[in-house]
Amino acid sequence: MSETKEKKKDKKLMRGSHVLGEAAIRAGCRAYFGYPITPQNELPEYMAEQFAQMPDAVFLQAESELASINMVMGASIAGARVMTSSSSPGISLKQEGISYIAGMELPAVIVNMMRGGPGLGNIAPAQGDYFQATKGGGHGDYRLIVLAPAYGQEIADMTRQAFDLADKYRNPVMILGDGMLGQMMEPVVFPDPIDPAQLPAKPWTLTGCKGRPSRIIRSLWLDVNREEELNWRLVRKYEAITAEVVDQEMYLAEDAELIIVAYGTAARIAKGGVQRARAMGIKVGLFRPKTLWPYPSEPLARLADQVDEIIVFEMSTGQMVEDVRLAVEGRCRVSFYGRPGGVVATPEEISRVISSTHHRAHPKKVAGGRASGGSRLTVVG
Amino acid sequence: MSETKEKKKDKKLMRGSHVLGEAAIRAGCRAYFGYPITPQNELPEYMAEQFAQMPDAVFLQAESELASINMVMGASIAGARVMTSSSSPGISLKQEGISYIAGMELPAVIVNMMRGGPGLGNIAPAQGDYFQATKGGGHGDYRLIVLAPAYGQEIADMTRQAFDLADKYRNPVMILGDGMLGQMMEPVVFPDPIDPAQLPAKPWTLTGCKGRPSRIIRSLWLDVNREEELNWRLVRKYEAITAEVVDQEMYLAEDAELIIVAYGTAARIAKGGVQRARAMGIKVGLFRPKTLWPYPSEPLARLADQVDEIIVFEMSTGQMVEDVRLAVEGRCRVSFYGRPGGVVATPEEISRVISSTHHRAHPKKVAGGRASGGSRLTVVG
Amino acid sequence: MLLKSVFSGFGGQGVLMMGYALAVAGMEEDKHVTYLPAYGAEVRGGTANCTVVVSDEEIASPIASSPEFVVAMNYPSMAKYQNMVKSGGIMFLNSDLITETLPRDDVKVVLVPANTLAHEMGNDRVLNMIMLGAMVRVTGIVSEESLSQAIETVLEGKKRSLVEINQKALAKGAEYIAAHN
Amino acid sequence: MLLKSVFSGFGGQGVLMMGYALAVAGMEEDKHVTYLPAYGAEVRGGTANCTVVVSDEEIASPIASSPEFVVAMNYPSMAKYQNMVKSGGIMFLNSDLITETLPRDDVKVVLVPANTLAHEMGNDRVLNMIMLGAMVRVTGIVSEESLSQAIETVLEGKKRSLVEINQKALAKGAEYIAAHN
Amino acid sequence: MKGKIEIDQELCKGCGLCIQVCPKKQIEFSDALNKKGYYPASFKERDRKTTEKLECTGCALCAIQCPDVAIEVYREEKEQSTTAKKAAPTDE
Amino acid sequence: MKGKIEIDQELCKGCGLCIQVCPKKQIEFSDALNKKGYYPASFKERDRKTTEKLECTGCALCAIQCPDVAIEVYREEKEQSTTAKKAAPTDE
Amino acid sequence: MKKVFARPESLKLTPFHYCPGCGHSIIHRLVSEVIDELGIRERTVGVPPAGCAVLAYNYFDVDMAEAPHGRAAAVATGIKRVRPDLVAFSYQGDGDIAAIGTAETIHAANRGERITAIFVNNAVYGMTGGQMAPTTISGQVTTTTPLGRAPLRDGYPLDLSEMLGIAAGSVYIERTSVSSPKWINKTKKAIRKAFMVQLEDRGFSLVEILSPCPTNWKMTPVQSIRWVEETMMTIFPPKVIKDVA
Amino acid sequence: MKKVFARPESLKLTPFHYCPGCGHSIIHRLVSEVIDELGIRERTVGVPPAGCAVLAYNYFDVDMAEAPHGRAAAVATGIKRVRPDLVAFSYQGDGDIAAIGTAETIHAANRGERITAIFVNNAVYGMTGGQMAPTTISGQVTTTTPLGRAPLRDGYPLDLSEMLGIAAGSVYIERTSVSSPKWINKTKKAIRKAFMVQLEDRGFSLVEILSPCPTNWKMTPVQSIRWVEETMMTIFPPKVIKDVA
Ligand SMILES: Cc1ncc(C[n+]2csc(CCOP(=O)(O)OP(=O)(O)O)c2C)c(N)n1
Ligand SMILES: Cc1ncc(C[n+]2csc(CCOP(=O)(O)OP(=O)(O)O)c2C)c(N)n1
Ligand code: SF4
Ligand code: SF4
Ligand code: SF4
Ligand code: SF4
Repeated sequence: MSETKEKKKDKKLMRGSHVLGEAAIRAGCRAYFGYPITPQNELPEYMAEQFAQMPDAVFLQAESELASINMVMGASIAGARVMTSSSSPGISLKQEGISYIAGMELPAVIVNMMRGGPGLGNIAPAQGDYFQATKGGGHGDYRLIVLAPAYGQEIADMTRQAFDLADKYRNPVMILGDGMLGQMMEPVVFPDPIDPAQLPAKPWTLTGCKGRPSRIIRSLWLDVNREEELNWRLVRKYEAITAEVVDQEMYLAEDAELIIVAYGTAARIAKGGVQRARAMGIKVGLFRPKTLWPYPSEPLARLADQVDEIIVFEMSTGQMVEDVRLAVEGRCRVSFYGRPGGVVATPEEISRVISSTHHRAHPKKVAGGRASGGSRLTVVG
Repeated sequence: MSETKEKKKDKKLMRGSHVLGEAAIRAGCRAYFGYPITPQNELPEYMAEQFAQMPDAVFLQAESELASINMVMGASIAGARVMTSSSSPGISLKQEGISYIAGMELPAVIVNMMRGGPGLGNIAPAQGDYFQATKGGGHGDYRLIVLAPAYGQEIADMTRQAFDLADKYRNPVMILGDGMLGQMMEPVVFPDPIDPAQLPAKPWTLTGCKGRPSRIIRSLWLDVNREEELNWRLVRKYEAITAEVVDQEMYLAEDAELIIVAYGTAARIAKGGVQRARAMGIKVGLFRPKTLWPYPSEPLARLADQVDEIIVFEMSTGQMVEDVRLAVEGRCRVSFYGRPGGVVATPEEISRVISSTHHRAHPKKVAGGRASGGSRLTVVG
Repeated sequence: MLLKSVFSGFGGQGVLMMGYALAVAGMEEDKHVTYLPAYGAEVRGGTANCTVVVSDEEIASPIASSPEFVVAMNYPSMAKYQNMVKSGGIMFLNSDLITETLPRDDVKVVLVPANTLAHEMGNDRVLNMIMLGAMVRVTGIVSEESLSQAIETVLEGKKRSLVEINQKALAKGAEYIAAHN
Repeated sequence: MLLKSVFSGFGGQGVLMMGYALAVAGMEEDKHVTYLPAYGAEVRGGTANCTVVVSDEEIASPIASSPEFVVAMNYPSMAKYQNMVKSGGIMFLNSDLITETLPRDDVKVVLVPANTLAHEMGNDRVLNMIMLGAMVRVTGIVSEESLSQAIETVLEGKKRSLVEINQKALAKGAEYIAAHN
Repeated sequence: MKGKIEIDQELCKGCGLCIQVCPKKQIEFSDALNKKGYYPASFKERDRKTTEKLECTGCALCAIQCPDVAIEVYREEKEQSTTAKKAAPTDE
Repeated sequence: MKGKIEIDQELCKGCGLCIQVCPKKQIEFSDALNKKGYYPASFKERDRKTTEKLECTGCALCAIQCPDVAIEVYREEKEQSTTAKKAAPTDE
Repeated sequence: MKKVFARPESLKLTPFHYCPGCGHSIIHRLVSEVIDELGIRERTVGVPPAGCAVLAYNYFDVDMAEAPHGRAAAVATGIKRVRPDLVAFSYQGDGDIAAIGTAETIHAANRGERITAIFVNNAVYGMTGGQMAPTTISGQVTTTTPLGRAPLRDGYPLDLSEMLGIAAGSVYIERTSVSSPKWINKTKKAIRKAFMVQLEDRGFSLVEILSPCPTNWKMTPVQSIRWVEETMMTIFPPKVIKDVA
Repeated sequence: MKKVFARPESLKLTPFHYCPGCGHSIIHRLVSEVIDELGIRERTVGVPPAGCAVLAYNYFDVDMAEAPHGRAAAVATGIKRVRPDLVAFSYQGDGDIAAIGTAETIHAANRGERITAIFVNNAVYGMTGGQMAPTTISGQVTTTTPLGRAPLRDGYPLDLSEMLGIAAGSVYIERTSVSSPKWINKTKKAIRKAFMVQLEDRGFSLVEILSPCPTNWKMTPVQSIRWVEETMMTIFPPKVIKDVA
């Protein structure tokens, strides 16, 4: 994130939602369909404002999340770089459509600015939709590529990446953030804009059968063998994605005896906690998955051999911790600290968790003590 | 399942969907809201037929799955034992409502007769919705109790149990089956019917505030601390459920050197495979989770210490296998065999998988060889 | 003993009722039974078929990947199942609609002119019960009494005369076997 | 150096602009900055606040659990943050609306009669910039030139006169400090 | 005979709608099942009893009604009907 | 004065609708902020300039319009108005 | 002097969270007055929406069940079907009832569900900060129609009540306003009538109420009630849309 | 003799999977004929539904994109918005368009999307085996109304086209039938007009077509076309519901 003097001029202080919108436009996105929901309204509002000036761009506020995800399907079918965004309850409503889009192998970018839940919940930052995003909240075997930015600049970079990956793999990509990332302003430098007309042609789109046989984009496979074939083809694609796309940040991990794993907003707080703990002389590092699916299991497994314990910190009651345990598979102890429901933990709090973990003798099992405010630290593996 | 001569009279040859409907009615269910989708239409049709004769019972074919899950919410709020059913795409559409129902702590029974997916897919038996059911396809941290019957009689028994558990824990319960279980007829003996009027009163329902202060059933918790409190309360409830409800069948497991894990339809096929493999002298047993959430991790972990390898067989590309790996945590090798997309494997096929697993030397890693038809056996842990 | 039978034909030939009646008869003999119809694709058309397993012990899989017995009421059904029947098994063919010969010699074939026999009885629709009567006479999966009894359950609430004609059709099929095999 | 400031007040008192201007000034000095508004609950009403972090190094957490500086434009804001300010920190209070005294002695208090000063300038709405000018004069988080410069960015596209009155308000706040502290 | 029709025996599903709408009563069911198991319709050029030649006008009502597009219609070329579509009659 | 009103200063949000609808122009904004930060409405018994007593009729139009149910209305008991609700005027 | 106007019993003392000049709280009061007058407080269940009125359960002193955004008609249907002795009303904004909830509303009406819908039309999405609503009028500026609603791009304002009038099971549909004491009194009468339709077990009833949202219209409260009468009413004329005798 | 009636070019040779006497395939042919006649085969994209016509993509020789059940209007909107040069039509059953898809259809119409909807009303859910549809008429027996549709319990038949007539962005809405050659010819004209409305960039157009489902009505094909004319038409009278000049 070091900038040359030249780039300084381009540095803009923008809120995360606007960064995402601007980056999408620069990635050649010319179609947005969505439905309002806090805390992500600044994104559609940005798209509305920008697209109002761009005659060929489509901004449409749909009548619902359901309608919007299906409009995304249509726009993708017709070849557009297209995006929708929502927050937790609205993303739940999109699950059927997401399953279709994934099964039909259509590129699309879906933004989820998570909020406290379940149900209506609240609009504070939370991470309770991890399972939904990474395991597939819709029906059937499919996967989204899930990117988890933690910084304004990363929002810009990952948004570009999201559109590229979606097209490359013909797969929906989810950008998973929360209201804090969406509202927060940080200085950002944008990549140069892409002219959508210069993007590689997509030979599978439906644009009328002029000069070629008519095409079908379908989702029904009554013949179970063809459906199975599709499923295994998707698996092979997902394996390729896993090999190529996995990404993570490691911070002070080299000499760490203890690692804290966190993503997105939680990772920023955890980083603050790590800095404080380091100041106290504790050899702790941060492992921050930047891709939640595919999950950076291998680098994490390697770390597991090096450290005594991994603390997973999530703004939920514990979801990603399962992927950590799957990666670690007993190689070291895994404990969990969670603040669900929209509570934003402080770096001080995390440093306390780190130091208490570090200083305790290593008993086989620690009862799930509930810290004040209902947070909890449990040893889960 | 041994019956006395008396009970023989009560034995009925019924298709699984009708068994489920009849058992629901005998459990005191007097309200059903749903929307047609194959392969579960026989269930609403049974409810429509039966309730047509019962003046106080409510059958309503809603305009959509969305409407029906929200009608279920309303009926539960007003105190009814209530059920809805659907199949994969329809269940995806219910995810928002399910998250609300779980967060509002309302009892309800939700049936998912899974079909091949993703997308529209087909109507053949499949198990691609395991993650959705067990990890929460909706937003936020919540859990459904998920029951997976494999026999007609078990459909009857588990349906009764589903209503009881829902009321006891004020939590939605999902019965997870597929079209084969729904369509297949087997002899069934029903438990005696419950008179809904005799069910314990629910002191939290909304029935007008006569003689008491008015009540609120809400889902919004703007105060993040109260939302967090709710989340931890749910966690504690889930822990209690885990302690009390976990259930599994073990078949020929005592002396087994190899275990195959499967649920529902897949488990029946696997049982046939185990029988064939035993006939060939292979010491293989079946572990069949009857509750998918809570997952019977502890009994499985104990088995893992006894065996060389666990084969997970799913009619998907591999979902439950994660819960198996989480339970086993490296104690033994875990391999996976999947037939997604609605393909129904044969017992012969499974016995071949068992014997090839048994006879191979135990190399560290076996490449994911794809058997004919795209099925695959991979060592995943 | 665990016996798997598949019944297959055009929609309208009553193949589902065949399987259902057999399963009811098995149940009434206190055997373990499963009946599994191949539920229609979510689209229209196609043939109907079902699988019945009758066993002395708990039935693991209701799927008949290699059934002992196959009843084919038309040629597409024969074509579909001819390679699946277990070696040593039996294939029952409706010889009124099937003129082709079975390209296997490890499977016994029983030919029943079900349409003709039904027509003789003055009720074209009972061809299924004629076939079933023949099939049970040959295989002995259940007793003929249980089967006849099962018709009462299967047609519960229907007219007495309907029950009787179906029971007669079962007998007719059985007699046909006695006379021709 | 990593400094966290919280700005808080009624909606309409311009507290978000205060934070934004400070963040822009920080950015223009090539510092690392984050600006985090407490985005309104999904319901109406309530107070507004925001957090600005200015630092020489990458900023981990944009949350200010114990800010060095708090600007409170009304009493509820003071009440909310009085226990959170870091020991040794400074609390800036709008003395026109806050008459209460701070129940801590490890925190410095700077009183600014922002409403009165704004009224003197003939523009009631610039009370926020007066307060900000005072705050930056005391804390030196950014230079006053950068801050004045930042107003141009913040009010880009707005009328020149508006920019000027806001810049004057900054100066007025700074002068008030010079005169009274 | 001013017209005639050809019924594709394998496309036909024996629904009988053509028989119903033919103003000349010139279509009947055939006796033989087709491969799908239906008794298809067939064009009768002569009356069964009188063996008189019937008078198909090529009005195409049967083809218009046929759900399975199993019928092709031919007509003597008198009128100016250059495309098949234009020839399809309308009642208004 | 046939009527009078009481405005709850803390419930009032200073929207000014009561001021707008009062036919007697007998409500005004007060100068002091309330705890929520609004300038609430207050009932003026006398005209500021003339200091004449104003003639509130207790018509309750202000209360009917008030979004925050901040106004209670009192009226001289002449008519037969047993419940508060019956007394609320309708224009038809 | 005698108190002739006071807070109704069914309205709790809790101060409203609504913005100054908001119509929601007027409507809350009217519904409460009607519940009081009909004597049904102890058998009423209200179903508030997601929308600015999401906290309505804090104000109504009757049993209240929160519905997901747009699904109030379905939730109320569930309640009423299993407990026909209760009185069920939904309280919904225009986005809630006429955008995301379109299907649920139309089908509940068409089935003739014995429920009463209070439909607050403020031509904008209030809670989420002023986006276009289905009822936003052409040319109106919102945060998602920064240059004003352009029907060619954004669609036309939707007249849901008119459509509901066609629904076979709807019995009484009226559009009113809270822009003046006169209209407020009319609205109360309409609400009363709508509840009566339910009490008489006749079918679906709905009152659409034009209601100011000064905050998102960026007007003063006084300007906003004027805008209701001078502009909104030309697009959404108050009238009895359906009244089956 | 000259061939005066043959399969249109836009209809593939694939035999239909529909039941004997089903109206779907007649309608497929008509749509194909219109596409041929308008010369738009190479720039048309069809959006088939979930429903008996789910395999429509096997028949139409134009680009076809399958929509989730009920969402064809939204999918078609997505296509048309990003490629206004294409011709987009949806093909939907009554359950698809008037139950689960109610909101999407109404809002697409109200926005005046430049798409054409072919709405096949067969008064029943065909594909799923004969459950009640929104258009099932009162008293009609279906698998979920075993004693006949009872409006008090099951709701009334829904007249979606009438509601769409109210939508500000709809330009042309007509209800026809395929119950006789005369009606089939009228239907073709209506379909042609509906496509023309789109080609002229005027707004949303829809043709509702009463269509027999002998299988689920448990009738012979001949009985079923009679039932369309004698019974269905009394509830759903064929007519031009809206035609903006
Ligand atoms: C599924 C879902 N989508 C979106 C939202 C966000 N949301 C809450 S209220 C609302 C609409 C508010 O507008 P309206 O219904 O007109 O009510 P008002 O606030 O104007 O009274 C929206 C979009 C939500 N809570 N749930
Ligand atoms: C989300 C979802 N719900 C339900 C279904 C099952 N389903 C498929 S088609 C259909 C309705 C069929 O009726 P209709 O739309 O009237 O068309 P028809 O088959 O009668 O032509 C239903 C309920 C589905 N595929 N997806
Ligand atoms: S209308 Fe067509 S399908 Fe029906 S009988 Fe005549 S030719 Fe055959
Ligand atoms: S109408 Fe009510 S809230 Fe508004 S100013 Fe008057 S008393 Fe205050
Ligand atoms: S935003 Fe509008 S609708 Fe919401 S409370 Fe404020 S004035 Fe009322
Ligand atoms: S079920 Fe009905 S609509 Fe479907 S193909 Fe058969 S006749 Fe046609």
